[in-house]
Amino acid sequence: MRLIYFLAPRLLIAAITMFGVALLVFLSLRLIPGGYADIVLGPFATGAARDLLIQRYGLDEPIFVQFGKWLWALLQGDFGNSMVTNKPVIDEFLRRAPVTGELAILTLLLALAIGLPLGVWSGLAEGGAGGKGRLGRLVGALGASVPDFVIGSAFIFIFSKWSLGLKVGGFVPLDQGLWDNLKTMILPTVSLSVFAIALFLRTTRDAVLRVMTDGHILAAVARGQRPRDIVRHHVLRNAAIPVVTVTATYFGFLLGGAVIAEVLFSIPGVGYYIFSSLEERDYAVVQAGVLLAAFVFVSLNMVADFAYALIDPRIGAARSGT
Amino acid sequence: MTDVAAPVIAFRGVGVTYRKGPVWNRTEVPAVGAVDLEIAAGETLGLVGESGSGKTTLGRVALGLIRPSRGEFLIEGRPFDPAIRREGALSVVLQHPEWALNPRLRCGVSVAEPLTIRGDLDRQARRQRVASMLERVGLDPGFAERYPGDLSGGQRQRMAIARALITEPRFIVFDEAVSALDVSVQAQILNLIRELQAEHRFAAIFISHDLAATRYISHRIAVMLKGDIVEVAPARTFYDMPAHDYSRALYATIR
Amino acid sequence: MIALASARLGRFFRRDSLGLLGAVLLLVLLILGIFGDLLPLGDPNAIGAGPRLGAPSLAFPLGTDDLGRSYLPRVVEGIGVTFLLSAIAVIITAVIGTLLGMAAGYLHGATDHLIARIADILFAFPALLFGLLAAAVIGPGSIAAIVVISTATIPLFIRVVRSVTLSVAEREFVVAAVVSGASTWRVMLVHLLPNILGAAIIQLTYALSVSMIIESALSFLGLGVQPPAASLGSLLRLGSVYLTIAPWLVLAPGLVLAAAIMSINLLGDAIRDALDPLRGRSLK
Amino acid sequence: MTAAVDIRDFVVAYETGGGAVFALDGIDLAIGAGETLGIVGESGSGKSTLGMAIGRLLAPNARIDAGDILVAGCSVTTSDDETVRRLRRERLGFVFQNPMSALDPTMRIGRQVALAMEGTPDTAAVERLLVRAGLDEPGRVARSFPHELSGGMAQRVVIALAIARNPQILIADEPTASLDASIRDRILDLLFAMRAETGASLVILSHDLRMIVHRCERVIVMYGGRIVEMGESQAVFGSPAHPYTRALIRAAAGNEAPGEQLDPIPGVPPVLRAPSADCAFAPRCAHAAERCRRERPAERAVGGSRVACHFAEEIMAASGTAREVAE
Repeated sequence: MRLIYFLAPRLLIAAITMFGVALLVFLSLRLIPGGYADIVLGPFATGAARDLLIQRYGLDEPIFVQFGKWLWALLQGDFGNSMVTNKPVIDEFLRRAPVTGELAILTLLLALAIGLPLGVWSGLAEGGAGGKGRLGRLVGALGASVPDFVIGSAFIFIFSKWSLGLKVGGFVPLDQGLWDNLKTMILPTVSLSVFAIALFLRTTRDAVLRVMTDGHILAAVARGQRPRDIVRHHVLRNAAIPVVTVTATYFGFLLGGAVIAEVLFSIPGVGYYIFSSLEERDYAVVQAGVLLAAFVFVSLNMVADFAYALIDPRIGAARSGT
Repeated sequence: MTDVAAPVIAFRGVGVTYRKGPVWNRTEVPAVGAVDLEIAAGETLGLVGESGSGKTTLGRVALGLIRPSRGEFLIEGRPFDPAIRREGALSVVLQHPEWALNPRLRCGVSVAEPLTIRGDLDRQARRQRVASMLERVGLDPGFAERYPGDLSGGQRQRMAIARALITEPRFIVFDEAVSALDVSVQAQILNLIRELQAEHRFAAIFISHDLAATRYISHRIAVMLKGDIVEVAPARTFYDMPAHDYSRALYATIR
Repeated sequence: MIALASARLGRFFRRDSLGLLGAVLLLVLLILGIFGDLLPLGDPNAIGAGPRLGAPSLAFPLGTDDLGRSYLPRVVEGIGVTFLLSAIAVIITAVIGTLLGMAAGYLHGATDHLIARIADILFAFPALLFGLLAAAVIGPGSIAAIVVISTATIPLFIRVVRSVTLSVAEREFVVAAVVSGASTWRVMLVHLLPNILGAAIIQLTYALSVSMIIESALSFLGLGVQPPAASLGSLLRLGSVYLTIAPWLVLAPGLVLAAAIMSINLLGDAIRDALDPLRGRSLK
Repeated sequence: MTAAVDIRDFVVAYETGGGAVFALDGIDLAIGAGETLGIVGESGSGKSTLGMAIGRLLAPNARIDAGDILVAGCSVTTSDDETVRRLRRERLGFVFQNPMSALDPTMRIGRQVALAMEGTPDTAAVERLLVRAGLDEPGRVARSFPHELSGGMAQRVVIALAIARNPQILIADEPTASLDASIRDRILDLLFAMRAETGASLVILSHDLRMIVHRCERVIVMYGGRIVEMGESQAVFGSPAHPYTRALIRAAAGNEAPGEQLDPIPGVPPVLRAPSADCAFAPRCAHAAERCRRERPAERAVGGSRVACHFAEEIMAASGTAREVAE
């Protein structure tokens, strides 16, 4: 019952947010230099042909009617056709989604596997005496400072000079052999996850430090509970919420297509597709790509909200009176 | 000793109801039932009751921070409106000394704030007024240059009282004003409030869960239980046998 | 008021070597970035000054690029451009973010919901993808980069400032100000703003580091700073063409960029520990 | 019989941004087995530091400069972490001021209680302990989360957690300060009943002198990190021998007769930058003389109590006429 109280308004908020995103994207395309009409109709359409096309695409209707139709089509999964191939854009996205999905999941798992334990250790060490915790802070700061394309470039340089068994670029789909696929995915994953590890490390460290100042941790220590048990039973769960937030946010970013990693290592993912479409002025793809990424992002945040309510019973509980 | 002039403060059937819960099934929570009270100039009314009794809500109504759902709150016969605040007719002293003053401003500036807002005195006159008020509350005027961080809890609370008095208000709300202070310092502040009231003749409400302190400072005491006033009587009766059995049980705890 | 914070920071840096490292590194880079062209590092635009794609040597400490220009002065110039652009974007973010965050935190009700929804909408756009959209709409360039950076950093700024404002607004001195008739503007500027500056400054340093990453990513994709100007990101882009034969064209700007972001992260951590020390406790 | 807790010449200082602040300035105290001891002191007197030090639960920036604390003959300051941890588990029980912050907000009460008990207790054992703590709907309480309980109920759970392993020493730091007046007495009744039932020593830290005197056999008054007066409750309250104790009684609202003026203690509580070479109360003391500002008063026996004041005899004589305790 409590969850419904909490999630119902969240659902409404997510819908409003998506509506806002769609409106922003719709309007932005209207501001494209040279007029949206010319781009849709192509620069060569002139005179009568142009008027006919304007009629067919309904570009002369009032703007909010166009928006209504566009939105209605969107809701039915029709993201419009590519201006280059004139085929539904959504098909191409669905075809490429698994690739970006794989890269995102691999990166996230690697980042969680390394970032979380290091973050917890660094938070606990900083709590205790001695500077051990400062090492965690240094690693965190270092990792968050090297952009993925710098690491990526360095990898390409190293592995193309002495190809230590890893192929640079040339994506091998999963169904053509796991190991071959992984060989091409390792480099982009690692170059992406350096920043992610630092992000998770710092978030977890701060969350653990904040929990350690709570009264119930002191009470547990006063009861003589083993440090291991205190961490397992009390510290991890109370520190979970900020970590869930950053996981959902960063995973949303990855699912939007890590443009640079895909471009650098020529991984045929969603990001690469949107970037190359921009160069061909295929704005329908750019528009659809941004909408899809935002939609994924908002739904992931919804999942995160749901997780908050599970982790912390206070969230969503009816507030007491005066 | 309280003259029978027109009451400074009057609650006429004041009631407050909070709306709670999500949009589709709003529940109504009555914080204050219906309160009728009057406070004359120079008189302190103690307001005691346990948490959830509605005493703080009533205090917030008196400060205009909450609009009553029912009834009317009058200052010198006039219903409350924001203009009254700018005249400096109203002020408040709250509980936590460490947050009583803006930590980023020098104490003198904070004490002068009500005057600055009223805007009828120039800087020099304000500075002079602050210096004399600091002395009046037992602080060295030099403290005006200090930051709140350098003062003790008792000193900060004295600053808060100086600020509350700087515009010669007609009415002051003390909401748990001494609860966070140590016993030895509490007595200093309670006596200070008594002296200042005798001199400035402001009407006051003294809200507190600390029955002993309230009994000492108040002329009359109203005992609140779940949003209603169960008894109003001179403070003296609370030294031996108050009428209402809830009051009696309450005061038995400090026998 | 500023004296109060800087005294504490000064005392702090003596103890926290990481913070000091960050501060010194940032200072060096800023000096290079701002006064680079005054320093005797060679003329960044002198084409053919040396061999094409020449390796780092005494004459050309960072080697030469594809047009034979000395790479050292170009990288130094790149530092300046990167910092300038990121700083402009972050200042915009800080001003808008602080005002909206304070308004949301203090005014509650419709204003709060409206601002929260605006933040949610902007937050939903992954930075780089929004960059592609912005490049399509207003064309690649510094303006697009600034818009993208601000859009990516404002939502978090609003959320941080809003949550701090919520807690400060409940403090006694704010209630007292309201009771003595202070106008909403006066409460926000005199009482709320000075007390949320600390959290805003911490968030500013993180926004600056995120902004430098986004700016260089956009420039790397050719959507940020356009030639002839060159930020570290654009140098990386131009250099990546010759990655295997002239790696210094990529590694030099890459390392300098990493050093710049690192200095800001370390400085941000140090400032945060100085203003909001999180001393945990040992579980022993 | 060996004392449950033996504290000898104990000194603790805190490292703060503005230099060291001394919280305890030489404490000598023996807490008897099964004794009810009240420690009264205002903020900054060092009573909480003393209470926490018994379990070596001091903040990270605390520094033990001198002296030692022996709990059941085992040194709390020098023993290794594991020994002290077992000490806390088996011998010590702590009750904190704010019950809400002493409970894990994300975990149901039943599970938290089970974790504190010996081995892996079943729900019946958990509910029995909750009933012992005076909670009449143990099943519902066990299933609920901390934020769903009232202040009084939450404090009862904290007390249950403290007595889960029948400790020999119960230490309660301002156990009722954040509760409403009516619940306060019932919680104190519970604490004293638990003590009687388990035979443990009970140490209550509080700023409320009247409550302590009313309930504890022995009382200690602390000021400026030192014990200024220690003795049998009625004696200390009836005829206080230290000027601070006497001033505290006269300053506290509630003791006064109707219309009588309270007698506040002037000045502000001290902040010790170094071990005091004089009497810390001298600046606020009505009886202070030159000697008090030069010579640190030693603790000595005066009329059944132990007092740290050069003029204890004169104070006791003068205070003989102090108000009788209205029983």
